[in-house]
Amino acid sequence: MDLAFSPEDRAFRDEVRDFIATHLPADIRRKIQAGDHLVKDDYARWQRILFERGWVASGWPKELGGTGWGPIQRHIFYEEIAYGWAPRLLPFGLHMVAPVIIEFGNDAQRARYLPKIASGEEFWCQGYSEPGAGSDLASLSTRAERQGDTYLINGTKTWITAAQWADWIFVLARTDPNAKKQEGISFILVDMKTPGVTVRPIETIDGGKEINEVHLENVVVPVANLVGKENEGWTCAKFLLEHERTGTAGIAGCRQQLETLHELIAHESIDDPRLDERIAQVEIELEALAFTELRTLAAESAGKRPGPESSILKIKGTEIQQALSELALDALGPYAESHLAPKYFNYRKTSIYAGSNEIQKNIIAKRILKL
Amino acid sequence: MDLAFSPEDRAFRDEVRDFIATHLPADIRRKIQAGDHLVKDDYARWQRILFERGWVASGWPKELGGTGWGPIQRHIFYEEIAYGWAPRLLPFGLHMVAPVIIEFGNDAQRARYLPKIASGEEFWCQGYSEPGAGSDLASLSTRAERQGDTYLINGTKTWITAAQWADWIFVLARTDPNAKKQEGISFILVDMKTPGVTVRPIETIDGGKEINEVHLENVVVPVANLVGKENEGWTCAKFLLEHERTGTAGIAGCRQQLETLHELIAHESIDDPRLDERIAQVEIELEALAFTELRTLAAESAGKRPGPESSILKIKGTEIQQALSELALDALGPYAESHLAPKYFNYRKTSIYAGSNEIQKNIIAKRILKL
Amino acid sequence: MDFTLSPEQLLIKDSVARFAAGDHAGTEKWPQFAELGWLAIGAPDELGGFGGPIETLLLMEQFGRGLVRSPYVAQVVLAGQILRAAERTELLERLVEGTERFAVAYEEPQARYDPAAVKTTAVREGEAFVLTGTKVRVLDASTANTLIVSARTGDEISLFAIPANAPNITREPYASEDGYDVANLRLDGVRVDAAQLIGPLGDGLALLDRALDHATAALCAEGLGLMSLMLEATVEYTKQRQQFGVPIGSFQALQHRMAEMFIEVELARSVAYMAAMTLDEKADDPVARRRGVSAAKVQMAKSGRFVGQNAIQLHGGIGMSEEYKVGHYFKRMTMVERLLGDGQYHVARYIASRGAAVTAAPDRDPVGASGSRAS
Amino acid sequence: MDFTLSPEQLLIKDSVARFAAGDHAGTEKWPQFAELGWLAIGAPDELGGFGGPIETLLLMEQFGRGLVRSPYVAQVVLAGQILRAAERTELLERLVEGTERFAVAYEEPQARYDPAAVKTTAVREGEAFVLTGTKVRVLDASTANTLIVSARTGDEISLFAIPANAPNITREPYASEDGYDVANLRLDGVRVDAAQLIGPLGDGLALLDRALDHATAALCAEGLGLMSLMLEATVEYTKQRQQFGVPIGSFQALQHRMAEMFIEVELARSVAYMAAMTLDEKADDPVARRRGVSAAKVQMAKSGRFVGQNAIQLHGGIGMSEEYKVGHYFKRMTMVERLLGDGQYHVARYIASRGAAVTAAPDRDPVGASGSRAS
Repeated sequence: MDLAFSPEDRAFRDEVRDFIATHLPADIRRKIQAGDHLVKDDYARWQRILFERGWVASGWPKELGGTGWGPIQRHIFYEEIAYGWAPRLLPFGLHMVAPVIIEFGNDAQRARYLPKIASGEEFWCQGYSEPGAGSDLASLSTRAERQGDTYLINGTKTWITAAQWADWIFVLARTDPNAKKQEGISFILVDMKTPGVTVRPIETIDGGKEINEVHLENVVVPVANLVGKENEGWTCAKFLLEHERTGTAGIAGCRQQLETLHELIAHESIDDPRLDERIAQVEIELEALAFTELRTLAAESAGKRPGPESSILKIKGTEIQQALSELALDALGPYAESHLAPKYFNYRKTSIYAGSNEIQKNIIAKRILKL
Repeated sequence: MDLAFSPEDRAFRDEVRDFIATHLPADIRRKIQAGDHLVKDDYARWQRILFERGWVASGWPKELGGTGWGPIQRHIFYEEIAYGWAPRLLPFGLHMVAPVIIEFGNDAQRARYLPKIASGEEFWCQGYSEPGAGSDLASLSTRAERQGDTYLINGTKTWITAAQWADWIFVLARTDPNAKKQEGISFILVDMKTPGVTVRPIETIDGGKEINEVHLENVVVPVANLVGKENEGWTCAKFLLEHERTGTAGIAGCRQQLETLHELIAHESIDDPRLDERIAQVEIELEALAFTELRTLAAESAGKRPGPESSILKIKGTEIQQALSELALDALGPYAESHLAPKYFNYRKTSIYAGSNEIQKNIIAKRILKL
Repeated sequence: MDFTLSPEQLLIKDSVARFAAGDHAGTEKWPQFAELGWLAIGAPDELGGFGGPIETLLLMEQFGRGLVRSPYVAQVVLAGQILRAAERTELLERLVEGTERFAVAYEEPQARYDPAAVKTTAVREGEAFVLTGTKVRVLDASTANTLIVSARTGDEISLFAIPANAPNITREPYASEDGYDVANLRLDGVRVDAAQLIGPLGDGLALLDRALDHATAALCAEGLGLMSLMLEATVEYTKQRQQFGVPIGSFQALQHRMAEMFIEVELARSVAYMAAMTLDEKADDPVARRRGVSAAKVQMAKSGRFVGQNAIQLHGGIGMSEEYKVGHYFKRMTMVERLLGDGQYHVARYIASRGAAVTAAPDRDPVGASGSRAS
Repeated sequence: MDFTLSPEQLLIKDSVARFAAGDHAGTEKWPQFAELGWLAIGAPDELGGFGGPIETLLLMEQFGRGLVRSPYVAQVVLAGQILRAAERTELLERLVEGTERFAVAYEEPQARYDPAAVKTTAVREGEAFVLTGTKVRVLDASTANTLIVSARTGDEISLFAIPANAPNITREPYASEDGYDVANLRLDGVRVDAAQLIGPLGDGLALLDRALDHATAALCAEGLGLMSLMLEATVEYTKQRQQFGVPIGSFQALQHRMAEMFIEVELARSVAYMAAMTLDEKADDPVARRRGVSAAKVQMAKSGRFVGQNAIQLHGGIGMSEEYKVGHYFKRMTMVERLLGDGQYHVARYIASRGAAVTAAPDRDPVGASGSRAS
């Protein structure tokens, strides 16, 4: 048993850290440190830099431009991204549609889409949630009618991050209205410039405007844009969700929040043992969770498929993010409204999206405890 | 709107307070203040004293010896009992079986049982829970076979407080095995001296021995001991549970706990703002609950039947009792084991018995929120 | 003991409820409030005043339910109670008529809600005082004609009424998260004469402390209204919202969460009444008043956070959307939770005010004075 | 990074698991432990010692799962680590052989867990010391042949090995809630010579602090075992226990509770390992050691309380019964939660030990040193 990182991993960490320190554009770092919203170009510039270094396509097969990282290296990379105040890589292309195209697509599709996803030349967004659906994805009602060698798509997708920047959207649509729930769904790629595609921003309570609704009205798409077999899109969706749910607990981000919190307290010279205790409790839970994530990574490296344990990371990770945003609010008291309240509001979403924490508890009960 | 007690109520309160101060035997008060276990004679002596004062049969009709108190006077009386370090009146006769006999029994039964229940000459215990049942009372399996003018009873009842002292037990038994669940149950009174009745104490994790299992093996009981109609005992049971669940939140008891806690902290000269805050939070919640109880009492006095709102009192009342026993443990830290741990263990039961807090939440969801 | 409302109280409750249920967005309804007599609640009879803390509660609870964005608390309760206790009838009259607007400027940078933490000075110069200092988060400052400012006169604190357009005052207005009108003020040697003193010299803190308790109780009532509506909206939503072929309100885990929300709302209701009763019946007992009101705000903050967060959670994505009402209630609740002192501030104030109040002390009333025994 | 056990570690784990699963009630199994070599864990090679904190964790976790009532922590870990660090090989050898039993007497009335709060004095008289004072809640005092007592030598604290039967020592043994052998000690002028010093004069606190961290980590492992078994028992029980015609484990509210219990057990598992790793890899860094171990105990206390209380709740009445196992696990968990310092004590110790440790400081290891970044 050995919990220290290997010398190779340490070397890799230092390499990533130095690269970020030397290559991240200063204006972008400043924006993130100040908590400002980023624009598309910020993400694009940074992805381009990482792309040229060969550091974007983690999890892809090496022959398709993948980084060839193991779980621990991937973990180190994303932690350093956060510690270095660098923008995250938008996952919708790189870590959502790309794995699906790699797993279920054909060579033509791999050749057409993957390079531009990697380089950031084309931005993507997800099109699975619907106003009616939510955590119950399979109950989607968007239709795709086969008409010769095209599909006619009608429907509405919602809670779509970065749709306003996207060149492409991947859509789950019902191609067989008579089949039952999970069956009769297909996974289709849609060019956002296609006539009939409109994007409407949904303002969130924190004043954010990154979430959108995408309307598809008589959108005509070539059958060539179908990924995998017709009516078997649910397989792609399940695969994609597994991928999304084995996401990180956002430990690095929480540590940044915690650091900011400690700085705030020092700066406002707040001296309150009750607050110190609450912060320490969250800090300790964060360390316990960080260690839990390392345990799952070690298991993955030992070949174990990421399993329902990732639900722990989702639940506790989001609970800790929310607890920290509350602590910041409480620490600053009267001075918090202006700049911290929006963050507190915004973080309420973390326990809702990517499989609400209630859904995650169902998963633990059913798949781990076998209840 | 007026939340102060009426002059009459205040006068009544002072009368009760003075009576307890002057009539409660000193040795009993000392035992309770010291947290010692009481023996049967302690309860009997005290009930006798209150009986002679005409203060035991609250909730009974006046003509049967009832006190004729309204909800607020009843509340005041039980609060003062607690404040005065007096023993509670054991409810199994006075407030469980008696109301059932009054509501469903015949005149002979009223004449036979009620006077001795009031005087405390005969002690009772409840016989509804069974090893198999729990919160799902109706799933009981104790059988009572009609044989001419007697019943032959076989079965086991459990979680029975004070059975070791009881002269009588009221038993829910299945008189029609073919009827479905709630039907075919009868409410039967059994003399504990009847051959075939054995009492086995169940030791609880706090070292207590007040809980028992009662075995009924070929117990022969005259049909005259049937209360209400045969196979309609479930009506009695529901009536009885309603009575039990509209119990008080135990505000007075919590205030005593809180007082003891403050004394402990002063005595050990513990100075910890984190602890002070936790105590204040519970204290405030206790006041909020006390006021909530007053609101329901006012509603009752205004003629409203006690309803599912009483579930709030059960849930929060027990949560506060448990929180206070935890606070005492935490306040005393290393010195707590010996005398406070048992209390902490013992109080875990409060969220389980009399309709577990989970059941109470079901009641709120279904009957108040109509979910 | 009796919780039933008098015919007059029912009348207010219903008329306010009707108003709050209607369209009251945007435009200022102040003249209408004056007409309806709502600005006269708590005012003395000679000004046509009526009612007190209970009537304020009834009104604010409905304002909460309707998410009415109004300066009512800052004007009628905070400023109103100061003017009433200081017997400045001529000013109070203009407030009741709705012809004059006031803003109470008491909080300072780093004061952390504490009205006693005053650095602003009022230096005597002959018959006049000269005020210098900074005030933050002053409610309604940009619409007020008159500012009521706390300042140090020697060791003590006094209050002064100053025309908002007086020289040497700079206002930096901004909108709070929930769209209320707030401003920071800078006073650089503002000259006032002794007649502008509100209440006797040095009585400022007592006046403020009392009026702030009235305003805090009113906020608790608003919080109650916000919470009860959030609960109802959540119950309704989960009944109609289908997931996996059934309404999500049929899932026991969510049912229990809503049961817990219901309990919190009922506790919040109790403390809102407790606070109002305390102001009514403990007007002459500042310790009991502080204890009762701070206890109420502590419970309100705790319950409000729980109810608000879970209302969003159970609504799911739509709860996060600016287009749907529950998010706005949640934001306002978050502000109400901290306005005039958050839970941490008031629990400390509550503990400090315990003083001699013994738990289960024999002769307390059920109202107010937490840690007391019913009597 | 690698969590897989070595063959040797698997061997211990399995043999201890077999023992813990068997009948080990009542009678003392010490000689058997010696035979199996369990008393040699953490001892130096020349004593046939092997393993360290990880092996201790593997053993104690199984002891927890089997509710093994044993003085292992007090003997092998607490006393053992003191003797090892003080290089008292001759004493340690007798401990490893199982021929001698030790009791570490460090806590005093009002010390509230703090080993530095020592009033007991050791006054020098020529070559000898004379000890006077009171020690409380000394584990295994009544079975010990040798007492290791902390006492003030001037400003510093030193440790002394004293035969349990030495004159002027009075023992008041009693059983703790969970049936462990505990005693209070009174020393009235107990004479010892300088040879009985354990470690250099004045090094007592450092020796104690380190050994207590080892013992605390071992308790965390026991807590992990207790918790994981309580969870399994609860899941099993709710699967077979029928209510309203279905197993109660099918109720979503209970399923979510058990999911939360599972999460707490996993966090507890993580901190138990974190503590062991810290002792392994931060042996030379007392600050990181204190931080890591105190963090672990804080989490253990919180998780243990949640899991224990809900194990009882979900078992219902039977959980309260002395005849059913889960109640005994709950009681032991409650003791483990506070033994050698409860959550309040350790969170304060954790905060105090933060010192320079910056959150996200660049070059920390994943193990120990909470608030550190993986490296």
